[in-house]
Amino acid sequence: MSSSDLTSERGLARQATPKGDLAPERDGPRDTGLDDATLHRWLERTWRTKPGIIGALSSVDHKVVARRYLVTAFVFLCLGGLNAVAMRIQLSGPQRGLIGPDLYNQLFTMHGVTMMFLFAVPIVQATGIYLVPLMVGTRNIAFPRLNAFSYWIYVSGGIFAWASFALSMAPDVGWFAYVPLSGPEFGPGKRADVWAQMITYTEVSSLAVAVATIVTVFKQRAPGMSLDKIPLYVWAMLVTSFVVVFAMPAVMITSTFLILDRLVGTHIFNPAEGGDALLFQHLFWFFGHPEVYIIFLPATGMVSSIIPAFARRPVFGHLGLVLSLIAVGFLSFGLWVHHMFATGLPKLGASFFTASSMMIAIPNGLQIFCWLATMWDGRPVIRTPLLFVFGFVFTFVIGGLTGVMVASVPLDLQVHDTYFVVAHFHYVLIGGSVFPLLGAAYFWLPKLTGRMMSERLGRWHFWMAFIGFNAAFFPMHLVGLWGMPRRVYTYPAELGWGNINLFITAGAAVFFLSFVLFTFNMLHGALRGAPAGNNPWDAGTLEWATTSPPPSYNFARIPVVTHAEPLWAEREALPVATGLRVDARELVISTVAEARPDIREKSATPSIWPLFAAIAVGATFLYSIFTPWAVVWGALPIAITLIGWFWPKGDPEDEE
Amino acid sequence: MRRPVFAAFGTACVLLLQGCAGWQSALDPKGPAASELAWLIWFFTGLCALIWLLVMIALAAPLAMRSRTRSDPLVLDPGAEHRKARAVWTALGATTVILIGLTLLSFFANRTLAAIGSDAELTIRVTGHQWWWEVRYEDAQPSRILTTANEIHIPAGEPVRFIVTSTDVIHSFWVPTLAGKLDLIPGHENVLDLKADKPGVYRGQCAEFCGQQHANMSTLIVAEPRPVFDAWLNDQLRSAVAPVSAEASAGAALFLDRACVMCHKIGGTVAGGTVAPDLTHIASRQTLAAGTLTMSRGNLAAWIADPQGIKPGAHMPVVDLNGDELNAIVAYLEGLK
Amino acid sequence: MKQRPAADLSGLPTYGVGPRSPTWWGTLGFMALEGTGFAIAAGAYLYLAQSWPQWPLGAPRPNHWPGTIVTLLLIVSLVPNHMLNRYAEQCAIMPVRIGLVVMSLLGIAPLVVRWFEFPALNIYWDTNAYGSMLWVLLGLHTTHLITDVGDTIVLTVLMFTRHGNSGRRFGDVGDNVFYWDFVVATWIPIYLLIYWTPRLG
Amino acid sequence: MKRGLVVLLSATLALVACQREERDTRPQSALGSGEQPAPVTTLEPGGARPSLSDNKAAAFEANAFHLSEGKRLFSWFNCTGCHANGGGGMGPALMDQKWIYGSSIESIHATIRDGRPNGMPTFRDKVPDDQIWELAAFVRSLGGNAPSSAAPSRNDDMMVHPSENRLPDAATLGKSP
Repeated sequence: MSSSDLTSERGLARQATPKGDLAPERDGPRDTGLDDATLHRWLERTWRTKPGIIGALSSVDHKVVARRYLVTAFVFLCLGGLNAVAMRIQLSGPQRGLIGPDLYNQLFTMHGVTMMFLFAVPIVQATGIYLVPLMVGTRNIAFPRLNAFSYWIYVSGGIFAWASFALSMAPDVGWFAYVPLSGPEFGPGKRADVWAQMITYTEVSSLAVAVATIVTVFKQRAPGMSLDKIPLYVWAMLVTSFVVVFAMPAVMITSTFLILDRLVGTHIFNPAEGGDALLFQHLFWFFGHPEVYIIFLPATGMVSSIIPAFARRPVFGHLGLVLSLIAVGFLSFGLWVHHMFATGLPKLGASFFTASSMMIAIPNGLQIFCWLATMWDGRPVIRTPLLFVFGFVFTFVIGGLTGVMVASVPLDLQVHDTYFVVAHFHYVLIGGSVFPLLGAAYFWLPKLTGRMMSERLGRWHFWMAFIGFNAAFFPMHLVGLWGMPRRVYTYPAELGWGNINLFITAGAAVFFLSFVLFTFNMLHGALRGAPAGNNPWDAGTLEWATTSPPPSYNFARIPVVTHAEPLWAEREALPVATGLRVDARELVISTVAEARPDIREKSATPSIWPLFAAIAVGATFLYSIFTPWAVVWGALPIAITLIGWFWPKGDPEDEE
Repeated sequence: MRRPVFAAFGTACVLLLQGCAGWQSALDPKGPAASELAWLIWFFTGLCALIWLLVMIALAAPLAMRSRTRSDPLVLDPGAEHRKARAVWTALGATTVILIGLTLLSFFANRTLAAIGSDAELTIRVTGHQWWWEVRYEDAQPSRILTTANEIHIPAGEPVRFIVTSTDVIHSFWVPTLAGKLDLIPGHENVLDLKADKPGVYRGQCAEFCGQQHANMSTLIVAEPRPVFDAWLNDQLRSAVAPVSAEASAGAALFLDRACVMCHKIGGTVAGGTVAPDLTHIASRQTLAAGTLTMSRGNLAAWIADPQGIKPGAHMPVVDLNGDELNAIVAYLEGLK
Repeated sequence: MKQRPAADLSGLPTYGVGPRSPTWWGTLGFMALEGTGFAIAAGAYLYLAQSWPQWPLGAPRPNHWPGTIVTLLLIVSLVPNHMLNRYAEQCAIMPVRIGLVVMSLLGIAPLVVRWFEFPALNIYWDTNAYGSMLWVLLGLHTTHLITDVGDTIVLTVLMFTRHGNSGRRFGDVGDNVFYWDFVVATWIPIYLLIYWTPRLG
Repeated sequence: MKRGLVVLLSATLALVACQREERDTRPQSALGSGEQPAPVTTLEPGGARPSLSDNKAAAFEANAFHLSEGKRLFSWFNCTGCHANGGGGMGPALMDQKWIYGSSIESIHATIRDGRPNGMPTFRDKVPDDQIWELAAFVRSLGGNAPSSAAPSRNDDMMVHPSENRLPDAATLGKSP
């Protein structure tokens, strides 16, 4: 489709005639014909985050929010990593007395909760918040205030969890908090309540981001970016967001049921009064398995972005990759029972879930094959991001194959809840998600900071991470097969697990140190690195069309997309659209399938109210640990802050 | 640069070889169910290793090739694209076939496992408690129902049916050398059949996180020839032996006088508590505190004197006893063969 | 990077209603996730119901009349709701104001009757799991009802101010109509589940 | 400003949390109690002087873990045999606000430890002191005297009365809400 088709068909020249009682539209200066400097001045004035602390707290710029998200999630990664180091030291030998069971149980629960809910999901979503609007060529994410709100909710949830850890009231029931252990009778105190409400918190934030991402992808794509031209990363975030929308409610329902049981004495999980403990597991894993794919799918999108840039060609099998993303998204809802094979479910039903769990390996396999085929075309350019992609293939394939093993009902009965499974899901989550994330950090941080990270340190970092990771987690397969269960704070010497655990601890230490190196490289790169320029890797997608770091308005003029790799196809000059207002936050709303420009919609202005709303919601959740009446008392401040949020303030953005 | 990787894997392989003979290892099967599973594990592992190797070769190939880096990213060779498509389709087809094969394989393995206990004569009910196992040998005659704890004797070479459940939180019964695990869930009764091929002692451990002392909740399966087993069962059905020495008699009196009696049962005495392990024949067991300590006079004394130091959070409280009292109680318990 | 103008968007309208507007899609997204929540809660009810042959666990049947009245009120409210939608599309301010007042009242009315629904369940939430599930389902829907009624009232007030007469606000009215449809639509299966499944067995 | 808020929040949490969440299962002196305070009551059966223990009221009264342990021991030690589930049977009801020997945790502790006339036996030797404190704390919670943030929730058993954390006062006991 040529760019002229975009406007002709639907008669864009027609005037928006006032209809009904509508006040006539006010107008303002447009960008048509403005020179670059003037345009920049206008747009900067309109889109910038206001200075000062109130300005910072009111920011709705997707890049500002995403940066906060990324930094916060990285802090939680470090905290969760420290948990892991503490656990590894305790397990480095049999009968170590460093950490008692009470603390150990809190440690591994906090490790799981932090890594899953405060690191993995937020960081993949944060990357999406930063990159998706840039990649689809728009000026801000859809519902920017909702986006700011979800950050505040997320950070307060994280602080809440870690404050309770500091007070020795952190959840000690495991990240999946099975009843009855987390239930009212066996989970005294407020520890399990902290788990339940903290989950609800962070899922509210994930859900809000997911909705904003979906709408951004559906409605805010640059003119001409029809479905077949959407970058694979954006597809991955879209599918992920759909999985979030349909999976996260399950865990919110679960945690709400749990807190109702604990707080007001409902019997949903009480087998003596008609409830069932297994219901909790069904509900939890109906969320819990898709959760893995929520973490993994964005990573595949990152891989699909990194490989073309270094293989110097568009990814092989674009359509196949999109279809396999969608297939994985769907199938991820059909295999939750493979976490419950040891619960004694009927054999035939369990076999069905073996089949469905095996089936999800097919689309995942297709992705791997397509990436390999992409790289089979000439010698790829080896840079740190690509090294991490190699590390990803190396480890993730192991994780995937052990996944096939645990999908088999009988085999799972031996390895379920042992260190084999610990090894398996760390291969999947670290290999499948953290390695791509690290590659993505080397790939995209120059866009965020405007400076390159050190390639030499990057290679050191890669090899340390790769060796440390495999040394820490590969032996866990073995010790699991030798009978070591998960979540034990110690083990007897006579079982012979001592040496291998010491080796694992050493590997974990190396892996941890690699993150220290990474942190240094990041800071060093951000402050002292070589200037990156707009497109340091000569990649093909739209985020590289703007400056590094991008201006508050992302693009001076909205790009018009004619190819799946627009920057490769339009090397001389990028086609752009004109005619938008520059005195108001205007962006282009396009049609869902073909991305024809449809509306000049206003994007919300900065507001402090999302922060207030988050405080009100957070306080309500916190209070609800103690009494159900919190919901009633909290409704008023929440309502007030929401009215403050949505009530028009007279800006052009509010009125038209 | 790559040498450390190989070093790491070399070490891992050495560790693998030395560890196969673990006491609680799924790779060291001692019964038909575990043998079937071990075979399945090895088969899956072998196949997966092969697939992984092929993928790694495919990943390394472009690096080994001498070809140059592409210049224009958008110029593609249609012939090469076509060959790639064929390769990807082939790989995808192979994946599908392999996965179907593995699904069928695990389905048939499941059927084999289900057939093991079809003719079990002995039924043992295992109830999980925080953090010990209550074991009840079912019998049609109520007087021949035996309740004991933590150590399970079974006849070797015969399938035994375990009915497992829990009265507090979820536990999981797992004896890796004999069979896969099965959860003990309050409100549910699960059935696990297992068989030990030869006499021996097999260690099992709780595999579902169950609270503070999850790590110290193990069990021993003692497989014996049928006659030895029958003798053991008859022995266990008897009441506790009366104390012989004066010290042991004093211990017996103390046992009934102090906190012990509130929770524990000793058959033939008024001690009838059911919320803690039955101690009628405690000295005949090989371990104490659900496999935490080996049975000895010293360990008995240590356990009674400071249970919260050995198993923090366990339900056994610290009882206020002086040295003589402690010795007396240990002397009594030690005699309960 | 150099740029060349390729499309002129200056003639595009500044608002759109229905699926053209991002807000509509956002509303749809929230409906999808809340609908999933309803479905999962209902699924939990059915899971427990089929796990226990003696469901509803010997509890007396709920009195369905308050629930039926709520159902009728909600169904009746759909008529003015869609009239309101038509006026919003026409951007007619007075009919929209009247429609919103009517919808606020028609939102409060079922809420009042809802107050009597809880005792009509004839069981407390802590009697047994059946009671718990009834209260949870009813509570879940009541939360949505309260939220949407609150939303409608705020929007009604807003439409009476000087901010009312703009395309965006008429779009908001349309989304409010859309969401009310969702609140009504989710109630029907829950109504059947609460009041009529116990009568089946 | 934000940091101040966080500090404030943590401080508030700390105040409510520290007493409630401790899980101490090993008495400070494993063998024998330490210094003895003055007796809390002069009512003693049989005239024998009780061996007084440390006053542990503060550590046990509002501690969620000890309260729940008390609840477990209440049924394990068959207190239900006489007091039913708190409603009373052969022994007096524990859920009303009538306390024959005083409602303080010290009095209840003394009652359990030393027994009372008319049937309440002494558990001085039978139950270790810490467990008596746990039982006493739990018994108080049956009357709605424990902070609801620390009082036990329902058990995974048949429903006999609303859980201790939801007992408002004696008037509504035995009935739901």
